[in-house]
Amino acid sequence: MMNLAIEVSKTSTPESVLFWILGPACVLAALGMVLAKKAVHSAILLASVMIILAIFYIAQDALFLGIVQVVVYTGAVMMLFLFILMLVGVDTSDSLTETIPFLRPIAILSALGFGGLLITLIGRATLGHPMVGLTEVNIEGNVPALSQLLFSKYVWAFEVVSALLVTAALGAMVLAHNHRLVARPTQRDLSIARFRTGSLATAAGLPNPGVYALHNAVDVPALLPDGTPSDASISAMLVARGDVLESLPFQLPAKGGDE
Amino acid sequence: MKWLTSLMLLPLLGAVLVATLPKAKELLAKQLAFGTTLVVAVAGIAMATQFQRDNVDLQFAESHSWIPTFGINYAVGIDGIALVLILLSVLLAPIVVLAGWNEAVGGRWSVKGFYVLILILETMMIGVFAASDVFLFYVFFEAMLIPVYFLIGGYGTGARAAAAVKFLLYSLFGGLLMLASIIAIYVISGEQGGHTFDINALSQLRLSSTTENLLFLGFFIAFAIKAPLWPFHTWLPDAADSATPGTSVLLLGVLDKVGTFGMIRYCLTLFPHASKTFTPVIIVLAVISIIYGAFLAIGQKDFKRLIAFTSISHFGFITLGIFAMTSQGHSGATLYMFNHGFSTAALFLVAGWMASRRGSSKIADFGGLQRITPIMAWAFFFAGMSSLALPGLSSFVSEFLVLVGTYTRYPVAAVISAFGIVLAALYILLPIQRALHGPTTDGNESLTDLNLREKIAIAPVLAVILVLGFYPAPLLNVINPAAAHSIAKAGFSDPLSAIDSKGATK
Amino acid sequence: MTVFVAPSLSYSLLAPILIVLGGAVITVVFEAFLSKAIRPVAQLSVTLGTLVLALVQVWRIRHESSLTAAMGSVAIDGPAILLQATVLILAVLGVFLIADNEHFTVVAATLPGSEEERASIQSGEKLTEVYPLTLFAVAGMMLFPIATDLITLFVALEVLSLPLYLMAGLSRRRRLMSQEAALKYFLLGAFSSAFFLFGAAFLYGYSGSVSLAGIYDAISGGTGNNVFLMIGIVFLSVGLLFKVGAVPFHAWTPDVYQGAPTPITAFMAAATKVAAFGAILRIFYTSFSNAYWDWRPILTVIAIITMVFGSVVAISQRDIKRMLAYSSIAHAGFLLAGVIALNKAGLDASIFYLFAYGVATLGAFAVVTLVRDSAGEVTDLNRWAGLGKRSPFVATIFATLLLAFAGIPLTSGFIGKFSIFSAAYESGNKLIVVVGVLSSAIAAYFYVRVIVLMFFTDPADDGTSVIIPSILTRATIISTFAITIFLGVFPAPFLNFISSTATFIR
Amino acid sequence: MNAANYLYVSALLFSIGAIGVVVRRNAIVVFMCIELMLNASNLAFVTFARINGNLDGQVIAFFTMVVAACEVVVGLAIIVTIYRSRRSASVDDASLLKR
Amino acid sequence: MTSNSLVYLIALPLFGSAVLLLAGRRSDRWGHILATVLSGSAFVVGLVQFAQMLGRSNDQRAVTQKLFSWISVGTFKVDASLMLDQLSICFVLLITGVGTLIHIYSIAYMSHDLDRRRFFAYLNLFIAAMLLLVLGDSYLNLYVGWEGVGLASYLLIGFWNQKPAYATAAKKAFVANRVGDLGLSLAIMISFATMGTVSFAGVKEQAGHASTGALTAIGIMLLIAATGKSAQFPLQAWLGDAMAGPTPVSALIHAATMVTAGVYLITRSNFIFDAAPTAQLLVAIIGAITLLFGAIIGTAKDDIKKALAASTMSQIGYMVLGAGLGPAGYAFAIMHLLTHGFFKAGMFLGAGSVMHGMDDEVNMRRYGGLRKFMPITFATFGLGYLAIIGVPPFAGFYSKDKIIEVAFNAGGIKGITLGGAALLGAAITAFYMTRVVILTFAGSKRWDDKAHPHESPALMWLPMVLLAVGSVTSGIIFTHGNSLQNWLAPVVATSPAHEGELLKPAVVSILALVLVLAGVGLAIMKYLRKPVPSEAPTDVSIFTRIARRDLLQDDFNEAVFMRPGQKLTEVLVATDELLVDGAVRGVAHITQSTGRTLGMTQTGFVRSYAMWILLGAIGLLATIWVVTL
Repeated sequence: MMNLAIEVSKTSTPESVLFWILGPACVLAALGMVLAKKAVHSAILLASVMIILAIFYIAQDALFLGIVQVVVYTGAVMMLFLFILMLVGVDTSDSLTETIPFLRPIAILSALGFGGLLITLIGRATLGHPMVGLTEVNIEGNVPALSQLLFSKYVWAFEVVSALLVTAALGAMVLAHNHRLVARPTQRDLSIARFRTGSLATAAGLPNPGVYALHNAVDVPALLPDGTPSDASISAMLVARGDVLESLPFQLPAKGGDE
Repeated sequence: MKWLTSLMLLPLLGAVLVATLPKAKELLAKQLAFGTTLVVAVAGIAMATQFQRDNVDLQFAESHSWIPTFGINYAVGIDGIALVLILLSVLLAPIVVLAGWNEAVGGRWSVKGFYVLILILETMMIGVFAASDVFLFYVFFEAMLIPVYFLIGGYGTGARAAAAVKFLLYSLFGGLLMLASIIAIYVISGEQGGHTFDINALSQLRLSSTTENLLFLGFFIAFAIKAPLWPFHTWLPDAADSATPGTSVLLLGVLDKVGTFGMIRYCLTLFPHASKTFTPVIIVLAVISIIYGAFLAIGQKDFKRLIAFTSISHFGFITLGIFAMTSQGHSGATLYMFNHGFSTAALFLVAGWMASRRGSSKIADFGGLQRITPIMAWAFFFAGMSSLALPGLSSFVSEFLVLVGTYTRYPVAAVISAFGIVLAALYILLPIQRALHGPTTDGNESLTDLNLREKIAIAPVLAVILVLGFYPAPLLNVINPAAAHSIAKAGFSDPLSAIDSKGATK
Repeated sequence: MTVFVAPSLSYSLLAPILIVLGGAVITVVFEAFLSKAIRPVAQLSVTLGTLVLALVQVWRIRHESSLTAAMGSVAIDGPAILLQATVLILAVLGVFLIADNEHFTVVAATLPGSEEERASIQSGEKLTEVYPLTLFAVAGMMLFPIATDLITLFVALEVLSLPLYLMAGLSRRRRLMSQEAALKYFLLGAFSSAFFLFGAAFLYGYSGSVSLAGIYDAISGGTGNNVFLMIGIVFLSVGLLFKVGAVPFHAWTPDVYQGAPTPITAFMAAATKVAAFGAILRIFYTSFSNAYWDWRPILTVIAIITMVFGSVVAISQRDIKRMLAYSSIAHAGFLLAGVIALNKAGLDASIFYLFAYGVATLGAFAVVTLVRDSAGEVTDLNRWAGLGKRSPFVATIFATLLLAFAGIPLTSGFIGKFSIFSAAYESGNKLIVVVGVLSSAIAAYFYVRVIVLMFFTDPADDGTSVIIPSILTRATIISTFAITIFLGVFPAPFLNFISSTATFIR
Repeated sequence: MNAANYLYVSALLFSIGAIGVVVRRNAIVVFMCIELMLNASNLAFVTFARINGNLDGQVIAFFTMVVAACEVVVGLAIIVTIYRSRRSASVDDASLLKR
Repeated sequence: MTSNSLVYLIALPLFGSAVLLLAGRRSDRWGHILATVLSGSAFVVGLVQFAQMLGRSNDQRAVTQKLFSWISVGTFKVDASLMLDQLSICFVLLITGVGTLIHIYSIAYMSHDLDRRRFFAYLNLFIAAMLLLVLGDSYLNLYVGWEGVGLASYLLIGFWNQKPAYATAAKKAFVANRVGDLGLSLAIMISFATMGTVSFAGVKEQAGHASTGALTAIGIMLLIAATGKSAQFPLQAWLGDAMAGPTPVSALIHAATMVTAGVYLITRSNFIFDAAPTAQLLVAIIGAITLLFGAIIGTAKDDIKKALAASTMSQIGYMVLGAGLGPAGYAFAIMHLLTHGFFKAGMFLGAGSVMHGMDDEVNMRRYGGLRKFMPITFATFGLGYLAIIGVPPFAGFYSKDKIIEVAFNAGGIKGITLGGAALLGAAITAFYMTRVVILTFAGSKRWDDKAHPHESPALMWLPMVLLAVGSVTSGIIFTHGNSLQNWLAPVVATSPAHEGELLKPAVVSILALVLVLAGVGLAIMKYLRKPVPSEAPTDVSIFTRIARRDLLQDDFNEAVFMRPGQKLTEVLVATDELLVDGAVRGVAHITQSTGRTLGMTQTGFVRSYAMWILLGAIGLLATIWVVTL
């Protein structure tokens, strides 16, 4: 199957070494990205794939692209991904059970089929001409040559891309920007409200949860001076969730009660 | 004078006028609609007087470019066959309006809506018979489904929505098959010297036999559904059952004729060889229709469905006559179309009056009407006799011509079909016996006889049936040249009688 | 050192797009600086003004066709003019609908069902960002069908898609669904554009050029085998077929059509199809034409599957928007027949069809926006029962548009269907014609079903009503109706114009 | 070694990305998989540019990056919106629209 | 020869019918008079024609009148045209003559019926149609009259159709007739297809050139037509039920005229049958079967009208037998037809008179000894009785014995069988007719006291008397110098002499008389010497029971045609619903459920949508993979 039909001349040996080291790594990283349970891992692995690709670009006389790949893709885009991941929850991970019937077996078969078909097809391809290489066009350097193209032949597309950028900005604004119609209450407002409406006993704040030698957490009620646990010291949410621990095991034994 | 266009525009004009009336002026809408149809009828007769009966070319021809990109023209022109059918349409329309004076009242929509639809339908009925451009024909063929659809669904009774849908979809299905054929023939015409839809030009095309057969089927199935021929008939009883009597008259009396008319005008003219090839199959279907329709009619418990099935049987005769490819068969079939229009109109109108008085169209709900409502009973009896082709009434002439014409070429088919004569006696006499004879049954004692309006509506129908029974010449004279011409174009000639052919071989 | 030569862009030819982009930028600026009170009116007027101006410019350059502009990145030929004009007209009509802010959320960032959301709605403010987004999308749609290199194509694809992804999620009612629609549309859209890009890569690999002309040359004089070409065509097609909703790349269509705010659905359904099919036509007619032996069978199969699938699945839909979505899938199949035809007639027919279909679609969705209850639009078909009784005028228009979809004569849909199938037949692709007419028959069923619901079913007392449309919406509805009928009855001038104009330059 | 090997890598990455879209449920990961597919395309472009000896491939790859960046912005905005409404970034949870 | 007045024969009664029907109740008072006058005028026109005909030489006697071209398509040309020849004139006179008498009779008979006007309208309609039947110059014209009389018969049988049984009887008659009509229409088709013409003259001319096969086919079809109209085996079942109509109708239509149309048809078509021996033989066989069949049924009937109807069937059997014997028999068939017209019409009117006097009682077991109360009726009925059983010199003796004689002379087994059957029939006829007379007029009274038998008014007995005169004299007149035979000779070929006679005429006569006497004697033994129970005894032999059930003809029809027909109808209705329409609905249903199933792919999960796209791409890739292999 490796009998390549494309009549391209051999690349240099160093590149070959580079390829055979980074190529498999790249594929493995990509696989890892898909298989990683945690989204963050996927993001990291994707970033590494991108960096490897950047190296490949540079290796293939696309210096500018290699840099852009690192700066734009790995730098900006992946950071954006990570931001959002953090917003959504870094820990989020997929459950492993497949909910859609038959999807998994079909997907695996498809993966094999798709990749297999694609690779065997590429294997059959011929171009009718040898690899030309970029030495000639890059003679004045990759960046000038690219810029020549970018600002003459493809300048229209270049201009239109700006529309895309505006759209993206606008889109982010529309969807994410929440201009408040009702002013958010300030701390002052809240404080006044507390004093006006609540009891003065709690106006200054509720007691903190317990602090113990063996356990120091929000889920254990503090003890009142009389030794009873204070329910007010615990978030109502935790109570509702049933995550509250008993304070009792953490209490000191009662004085004089030991004999 | 542009007779045909004027004839088509008149009802359209009437429709516009009726549409502009205020909703409350129901009576005026009726009167206006009746007046319009009457004017159209008169105009139609006037046109018929100008018709040169021995001229086999399309007469009153007009042609205006419509969609030049596709070589489509607004082209109309009629031969004797089309003339007869246009006459049928324009004569039945005022009768339907008058007979169904109060039909529209219980409908979902306003009374004027009913008449607007009827008038639009009349325009399309004239157009579909007048068109000499295949595309124009198709446009009318399909577009006329819409007013009928709304007439059934909006003003009918019972399971009207379902019936309307069934009617529309069934017809559309056929129409789309025909569209495929039309497209093909259009493309082929382009390959053989320029896109055209002119019927005469298209009949000159050279088609391979496979192509011709397939294209023929596209047209034929559409027409067979429309006609309707067994086994494409099941929409008809439902539609007739649900539609108002007036709508049913137009549906069975005129619209379905488009199918059989199309067979003559399009199937035979455009695809003579394929017509020849498929004749045995079609003859078999026609014979099945005759017998099957008759048996089904015998088995019906409802007047409207019964009449619908009798029509299926009659359409079998018409198809048989067409594909017998003899001048008797053809003329008979065309005459049959006309006669069937009138006899079915009579049956349906009277059945409708009976049903509207009784509040039911079930045969079993009637009894002894002859004593209670003698005139209505007589009218029904007369119509029934016409339906069973009693000699002396118009249907006999056509039915016999069909049988004779068929016998000369397909004796077996003719013999089997002739049994339809016996079955016809059964399916007409059984309901007559049950509904008109016998003692007066409960619920029928207070039925009223036909009023003056109804008598005026039915009288001309019965008169036409009787007069044409004894003197069909006015129509036959017009039909004969056209029928002979269409057979000749299809490459057939009448078989010689056994003696003559013996003489010829000697 | 090569000297940089300043590119000449032929701005006048690009002016329509530039005008739209300029208008978009103005609206963005307005968005930032204008007070909320006058923003809606200002944005609307700028948007409409921009579109009209662009339309005028398109009209002005119509005689300068057969030119390229922007260094050969775009072609200004007949189809380009026609398609751009079509997009603009549809956009104007679409903006009329979008102007009804009732459909859009006020602040997209508020949580559905939250206090904030309610407050924002009560504030009476209006979301005006849709205008710039619409204009950007329009610019993309205008560019997509005229782009002649893969880069411009890809960029245009994204320019038209991104705003649509966003707008799909802006519904005021049923926001979860709307956001879901946006997500699905976006994910699948991005997925398919990856395919598009991958295909572009292989086409580039095959030909060494990203311009359509270069690919054409490579195909014509290729030396190697065509594996890369075929991979390229296949993957590029996935991306393109996704946009038009061809099976099996259709799955987004119903969900997005249903979830998106109805005016957006209307605009998207009508205009995207024009843009995407415009591009498909250009690519397949100019670039891949010599490789037709490779792609035609594939596209034929897809077209057939698409027609049948769309028609068959639409039957079981209970939601009007979903039903229209499946109907659009079926129509995509019909349009593919025009692509496969690969002849002048096919091109003309496709352009006509796109215009006719786009107009009718806009009108249909416009009517959908009118049917509401207290919670907003009512899209459950069962609740459309009796609409004809409540609002005969609107129901009649909707019925007419549905009949146009079904391809009933005297509507634009019929002319479109006829022309596209005849072109397909002319190219020798008979199978697709037969399947096409058969699936039309199936499709007729669900259109007719809606008509039955509206006209023949009694209204339930469930608060559904037809609101009185705003002037703009009314303008859309009436003009779409008028165009649909006009193109059905007098298509000749329009067809002439198309056929005299529409020729691709390569 | 052969320059075409890069194409195999590209094809593999593309396939992996495509499958990732299908099997992953987290919308962000799904989106990352799409990015992987775009990257794969870019690799193909760059490789083909080298094989064909012109820079058009690199230009389009460049455009891809720009476009992808815009797409990411829009896409993530949509995902965030969804997440805020539903407190979930799973694409499976967004399945109100069906049949 | 042409004549302009033939059309009046038809037009006069037709006009009467139209006036009476259209004028409705307005004509109640004078309608019956008008109808009678018009019928009488038609008789006068007939007489004038007859007189003119007598004045011309034998081969100039036929006259024609072309009215207009009726149907003309291609070579199928049929004129509405009338022809009066020696054969038709017999019928014209019979129809109009007897018809007028019956009109007169009916004025009184129907005087209490509210719808008398309608009855007369139908009678006039019948006269017109029957005249058209015999005057038409082509088979198709004949066909119009043929079905016209069927219609009139239907209307008259169902005159009192408020009684369901009567309505059923009317329908039954129409349907049975239609079966026969089917034969006639097929005959016309065949003759057009083989000879290119349907006029009598044309067919007669061409018959010589046509193949025997075609002619046999035509002949058989005509025979079927005749069996339907003339109540011959196997289409005889309707006649008994047709007695539901008012008695004058039975006399006119179901005894004297319409039912004999079959005989007319066969005689008229002599040129076909003469050239198609098989068909001719079949005619004779059918006639023989029917004459026995009717006679046997006649022995078992207690209903006076049904007994007479069975007798009619039997007598027409004789006529058909005669007509089936070819040239030798035609004239005698016609002769028997005419004499039978007199005596049977007379007897029917007599029966009507009896019913009139007995409150419409028809069961002879409830009569008895009526001769004292109705002397005129008894006398006329008695003369008719003597005529029918063939007592010389009454009419039946001449006509019937001739047929028996000719039958014997047909030669060989055929002759013996047919002749034997005819002879046997004569004996049975004597038996059952004697039975009728005895049960009705002789013996002791068996009616209850409510009935007050009385003689009928003059309007009723006058026609009976006139018919009785005919019964007595017509036989002598027709046979005197072979007058009828000679008269008809130009129309029907008559066989020259009795060659190869099997039995001498005298032998036949004596044999017949002996058998008749035996029959009479047996009847006297059985019904006069023993008391007749007023209820029909039930402990009778199986043969009697079968005879009472009309030899199971209805049971046969019911089992063979009606039940299977009904079953078939039911099956077809179900088929239409389930299979034909079911297929349509099935397609719709399958499409719908396919749509629903395919719609399931829309799971709502975006990943599955992506899967579709991916699978699509894979599909496309696989395609090119295969293509580029």
